[in-house]
Amino acid sequence: MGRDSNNQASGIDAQLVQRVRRNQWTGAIVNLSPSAFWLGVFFLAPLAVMFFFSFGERGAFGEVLLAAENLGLQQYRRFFIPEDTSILVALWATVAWLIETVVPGIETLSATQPTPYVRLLFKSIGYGSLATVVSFAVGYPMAYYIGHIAPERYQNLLIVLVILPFWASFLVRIYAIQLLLSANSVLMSALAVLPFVEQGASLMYSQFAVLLGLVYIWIPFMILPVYSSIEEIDFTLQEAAMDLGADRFEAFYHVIFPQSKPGVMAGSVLVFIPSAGASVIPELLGGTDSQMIGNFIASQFGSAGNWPLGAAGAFVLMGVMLLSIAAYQRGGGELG
Amino acid sequence: MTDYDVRLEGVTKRFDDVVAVNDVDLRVESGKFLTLLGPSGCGKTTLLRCIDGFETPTEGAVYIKDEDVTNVPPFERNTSMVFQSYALFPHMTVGENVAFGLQMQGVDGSGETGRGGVGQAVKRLVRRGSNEEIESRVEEMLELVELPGTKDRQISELSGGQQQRIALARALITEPAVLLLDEPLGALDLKLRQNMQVELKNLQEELNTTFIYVTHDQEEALTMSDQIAVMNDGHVEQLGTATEIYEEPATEFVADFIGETNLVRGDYSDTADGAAIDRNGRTYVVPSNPEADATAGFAVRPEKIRIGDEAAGLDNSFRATIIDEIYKGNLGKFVVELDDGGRFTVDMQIRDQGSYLQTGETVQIGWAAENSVVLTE
Amino acid sequence: MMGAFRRARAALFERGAGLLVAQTAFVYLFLYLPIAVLITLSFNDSRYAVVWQGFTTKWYTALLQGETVARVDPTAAWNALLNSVEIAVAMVVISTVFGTMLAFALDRYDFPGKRLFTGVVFMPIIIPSIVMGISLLLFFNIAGIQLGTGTAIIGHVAFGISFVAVVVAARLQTFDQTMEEAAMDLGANELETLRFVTLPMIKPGIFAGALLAFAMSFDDYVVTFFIIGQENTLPIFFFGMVRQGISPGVNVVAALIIVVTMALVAVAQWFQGPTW
Amino acid sequence: MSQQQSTSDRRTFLRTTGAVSTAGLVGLAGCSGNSGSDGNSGSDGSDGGSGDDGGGGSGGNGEIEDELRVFQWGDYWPDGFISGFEEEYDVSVSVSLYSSNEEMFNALNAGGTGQYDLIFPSDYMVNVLNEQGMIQPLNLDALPNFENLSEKFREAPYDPGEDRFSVPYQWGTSGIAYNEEMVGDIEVNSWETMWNEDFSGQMSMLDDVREAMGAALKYLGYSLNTTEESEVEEAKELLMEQKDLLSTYDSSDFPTNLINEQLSPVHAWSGGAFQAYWETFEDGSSPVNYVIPEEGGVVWVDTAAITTEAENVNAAHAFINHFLDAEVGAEITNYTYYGSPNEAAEEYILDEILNNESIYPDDETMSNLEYIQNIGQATTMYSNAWQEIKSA
Repeated sequence: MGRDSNNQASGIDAQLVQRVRRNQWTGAIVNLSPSAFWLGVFFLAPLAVMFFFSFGERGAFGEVLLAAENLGLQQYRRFFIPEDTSILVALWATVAWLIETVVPGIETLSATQPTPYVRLLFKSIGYGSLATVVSFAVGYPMAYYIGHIAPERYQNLLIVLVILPFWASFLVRIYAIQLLLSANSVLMSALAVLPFVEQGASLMYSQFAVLLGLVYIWIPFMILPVYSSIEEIDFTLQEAAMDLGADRFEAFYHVIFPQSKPGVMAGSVLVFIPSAGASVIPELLGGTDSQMIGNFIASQFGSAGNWPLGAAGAFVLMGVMLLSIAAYQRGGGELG
Repeated sequence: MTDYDVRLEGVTKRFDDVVAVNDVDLRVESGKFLTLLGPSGCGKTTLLRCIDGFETPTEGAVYIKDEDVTNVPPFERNTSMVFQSYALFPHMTVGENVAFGLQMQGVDGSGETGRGGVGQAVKRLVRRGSNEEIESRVEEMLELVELPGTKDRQISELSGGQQQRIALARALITEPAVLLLDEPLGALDLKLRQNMQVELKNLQEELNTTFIYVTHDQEEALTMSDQIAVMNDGHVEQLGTATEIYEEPATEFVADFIGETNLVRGDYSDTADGAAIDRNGRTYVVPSNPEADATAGFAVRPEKIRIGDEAAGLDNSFRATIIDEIYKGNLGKFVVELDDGGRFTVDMQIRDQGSYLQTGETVQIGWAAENSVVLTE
Repeated sequence: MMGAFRRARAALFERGAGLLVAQTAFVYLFLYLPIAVLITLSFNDSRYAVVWQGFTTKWYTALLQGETVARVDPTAAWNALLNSVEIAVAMVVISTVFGTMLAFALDRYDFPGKRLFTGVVFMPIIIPSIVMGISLLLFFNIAGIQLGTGTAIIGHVAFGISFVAVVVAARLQTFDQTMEEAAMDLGANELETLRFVTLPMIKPGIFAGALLAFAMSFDDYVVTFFIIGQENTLPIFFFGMVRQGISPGVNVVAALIIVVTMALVAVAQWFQGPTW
Repeated sequence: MSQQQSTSDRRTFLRTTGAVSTAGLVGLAGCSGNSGSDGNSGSDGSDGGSGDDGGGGSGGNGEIEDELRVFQWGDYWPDGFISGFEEEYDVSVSVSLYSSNEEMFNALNAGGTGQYDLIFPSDYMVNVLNEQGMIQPLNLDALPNFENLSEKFREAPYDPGEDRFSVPYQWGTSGIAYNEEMVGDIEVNSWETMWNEDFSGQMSMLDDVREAMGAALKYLGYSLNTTEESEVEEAKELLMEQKDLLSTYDSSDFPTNLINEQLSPVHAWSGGAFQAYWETFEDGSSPVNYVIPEEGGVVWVDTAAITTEAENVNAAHAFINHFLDAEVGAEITNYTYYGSPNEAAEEYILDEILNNESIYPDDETMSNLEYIQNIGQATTMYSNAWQEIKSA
């Protein structure tokens, strides 16, 4: 090696200085530029194009009009504001509709209905939230069991079993759900034993099927982060809490659960975002009442052929996602 | 010209606004064991990294064997480091770890060394395994660190002390001009650490390689070093042998940091037969020090202070009251208070239980002037 | 009243372990029952119904001999599979290299706008696939690039880089950099350090990232659907089949896909330790 | 585009050389006048005369390419049909599927017509595609089997010009199909069935704007090509009302759902319904029935057309000519159970199909049926209404 290169020391000085400098800046640039290029050209630029399209107008046959006189906020207006009303009316209509939907017994607070797209948006948020809550309710106890109670040597196996379906094809698993929910299937025949289930009934093409599909596909994303945060908890804290007079529930609620919260938060975001933005699951499992915003966007670029409206819808959906991430980060969560 | 293996000239290292190393000049003679001693954050590790090449000094120059290596990257310097965490490669066996340095040097049987163009570089990159020369050198090194036959073991199978030895073997196999050790014994338990101190010193003498050793543990420093550089706040406070550092601390920091000491600050004045320091109306006789300024201080080690009858008649002799005592087995440690409130710590050898003193007793303490050191700053 | 409630609650939690076992078993059943039913029905001796009629391997035999079973053309499935593999392999190679470099850049360097850039890196993972697919479609359309497997690879790399980078960066965070210093100290230059020390040590992370990227590419339907033009991939082919309803041919293809992928992943996990 | 370019280049070449040789005989003055007027009409000529002009050769008579990219409806060919063509002509065929005309149209719009060579638009869509310049005129010289078509299909209202842009492939109707096992032997003669609450939760409508809206419009007694806003609005309200009764909107799954006794009655295309019929045919009868409601419904013709930017024009012509063959046409109809426009094929078509009034309806029923027509700007009205229905 160059350990005996002393004689040329001063000659290569400048070169070495350069090398040191390269280590600091050129290194960063060399490592960054391929990805920066790729993400810039094939991710950000397309988003920018789509953003531009969302200000355009649709021609009669689905062509996109992007001339200066066509540009405007009309698609967003169409998305949020029912025809012939103002922003305020639309806002009130939306709030009123939400209250009517959520609170039983209250009907017709507002004469105007929000646009179908707004209803679709909130329905998707509803699906996402419900899928998140169900995944949490079902996944948390399981993660707790695997992370804390299960014998240590089985932990890895158990967690691999949770992940394994995630690696297998998404569409195939949705198809498997179809097989299960169709009339006269194994499951439906078994359920037909129950008095209130009709022979030959089917759960396919329903909101229930969509929700089941969402939970089925995304529940590993709840279990994994919760598991890893529970696994790190020092459970002598539970004993300490009980020693100080807490019963098991209180010890769990005040000591253990708060410590697993980062996992719960991460899991919730990981389940909510893809669930609310789903398009394939409602398309394959849902019926007439289970369309989601994702289907709406897809159909605008398919059979409905209104690209600008679809682009606007996509950006509204992204806005919802960003809001949920912001809420997550405000709650102390970190990306990654 | 004396043979210096390492020479630092005005080395300064800044990280943004923080000055980690401040204008350090240091010369390490060939074959010596030098310790950089100081509290954590004093810049000793940064200085070590400047020598090894992981940091480039902001100002100043580093010479190894009289070659200016200030801007030479670490892999081209004739230095080797034993890391605090050992930094043994977990994906390699013990043998592969130890052989690594030789393989990087290109010892491949043909005796070829040095970087020879692209072809050689590529060869070096795809090179695998080892050969006879490397194998025998590895075995040799493993014997040197008293771990023969561990070549095929995994790093994770070794104990902390064994890992430490492997790290040493790995660093030494390339026969570096200077071996740098960054608190390598920190992770070991006390007994093992003491053994290793002795072994390290023996090894160093056997190999006659220059060692630069970083530690915050003064006992370690005193045990092993030919020379100690006491560092504080980025600069070297004092460079000297263990005795010099201990007996004649140059500064208040050194006196305070090395061992236990009694510090007294006062007004310095030269007298006919030496010098004196006045405090609270009491005069302490001290050796003369031309560098001392008007307000200086002196230090006296607890074991230099006599207690009881033998204290009478010494240059400094006072009555004091014992206000605290700690029994330490072979010696007793007493805190005494003079009537002006000044406190001293005194060590006393306990030869028989009868001579042990109790709190509250009034005793005579005293020490010879030459046993105290006048401190500059 | 409160006391009784508290006691009941405590009692419930005391017996918690048993309940948790039952609950966990239930979730595993939930995860695997559909797959088991699917595999079973692929041996069902009935042309249409989901009702079990008897055991047969005739669908497998027919498909493996290249016969079309209930509109499922095995040749088309095979071609779709080849396309999927081609896209996934190309995507994994590119995104593993670029993603690993990106992970290094994010881990080792500070540069202006790093936070913003990190956010951009996370976005392809986070935003809905449908948005990504459509925006790429519009982009290729406007740039006049002919859709095909090439555009599919480009689009897949755009999210593959992010998956690899995130996984590798996580690994790099736990990587002890003194290992690199030790190597350099022993005479390895930057390239040799990378080759002999850094890469071997973060290999599991890179492997995990590559595996994840492969799975994401191989399984992707939504993004690919929009940007592959008239070519087929296995998910697109399969989606077309599923759209035409339940049939023995689809059962067999589905069973084969799921068994083969799960087996491959299980083997990979076995060798590599759990990866996600 | 490049195809037409080279066609007209070639024609210019022929004319020029022709002009030069004439010049030698007749003289310079006549020549310059001739070539001048030819030059002006050259581009018109490529549109106007490709059918009988030998110059159109590059659009159909030339070498058959070794590749063909087809974009078609799902479940269109009998097993082995494609591979038979591939072997005979040594062409490798790749097939992509769509499930509605609009989906196909938008895919071409998005990715350019150069993605596919051969497409199968329905009647009204031929008109739309033609207006948008997305399909090219066919070279009838390359389609000798065109003669096999029955007289009434050789003239098409949706493809009126002198040039032919499309060749009819199959025709059929849409109506109501049901499985007796699910609903019993019911009397269906009106679209009212699809609004019958007794069948709530077990019905499906075609996921196709003009079909579904058409059914509602017919039920209301209007033309399914109406451009009256109020009538479209009424139809929309009717479909909104119906939505709660439906299980799903679906254009591709309904045969399987009929067979598997999942859904019934369903809004169906005749062919799919008859597939289900034959799949469940046992001991001389089948539980599946197909009815064209008395209010009338849609009659449609699916056609084959070649995209403007097609790369494999000759192979596409070969393919069209192939399915126009009498025996091949019969084979297809015997598989799909759709009516064949191919008169020559009728002797090979199974009698049970030819004699089935639901496949070949009698004249009275036929008079109630309507073609879906290109309604121009009013399309927006329909698609907005459909969007609202689907989103609600």
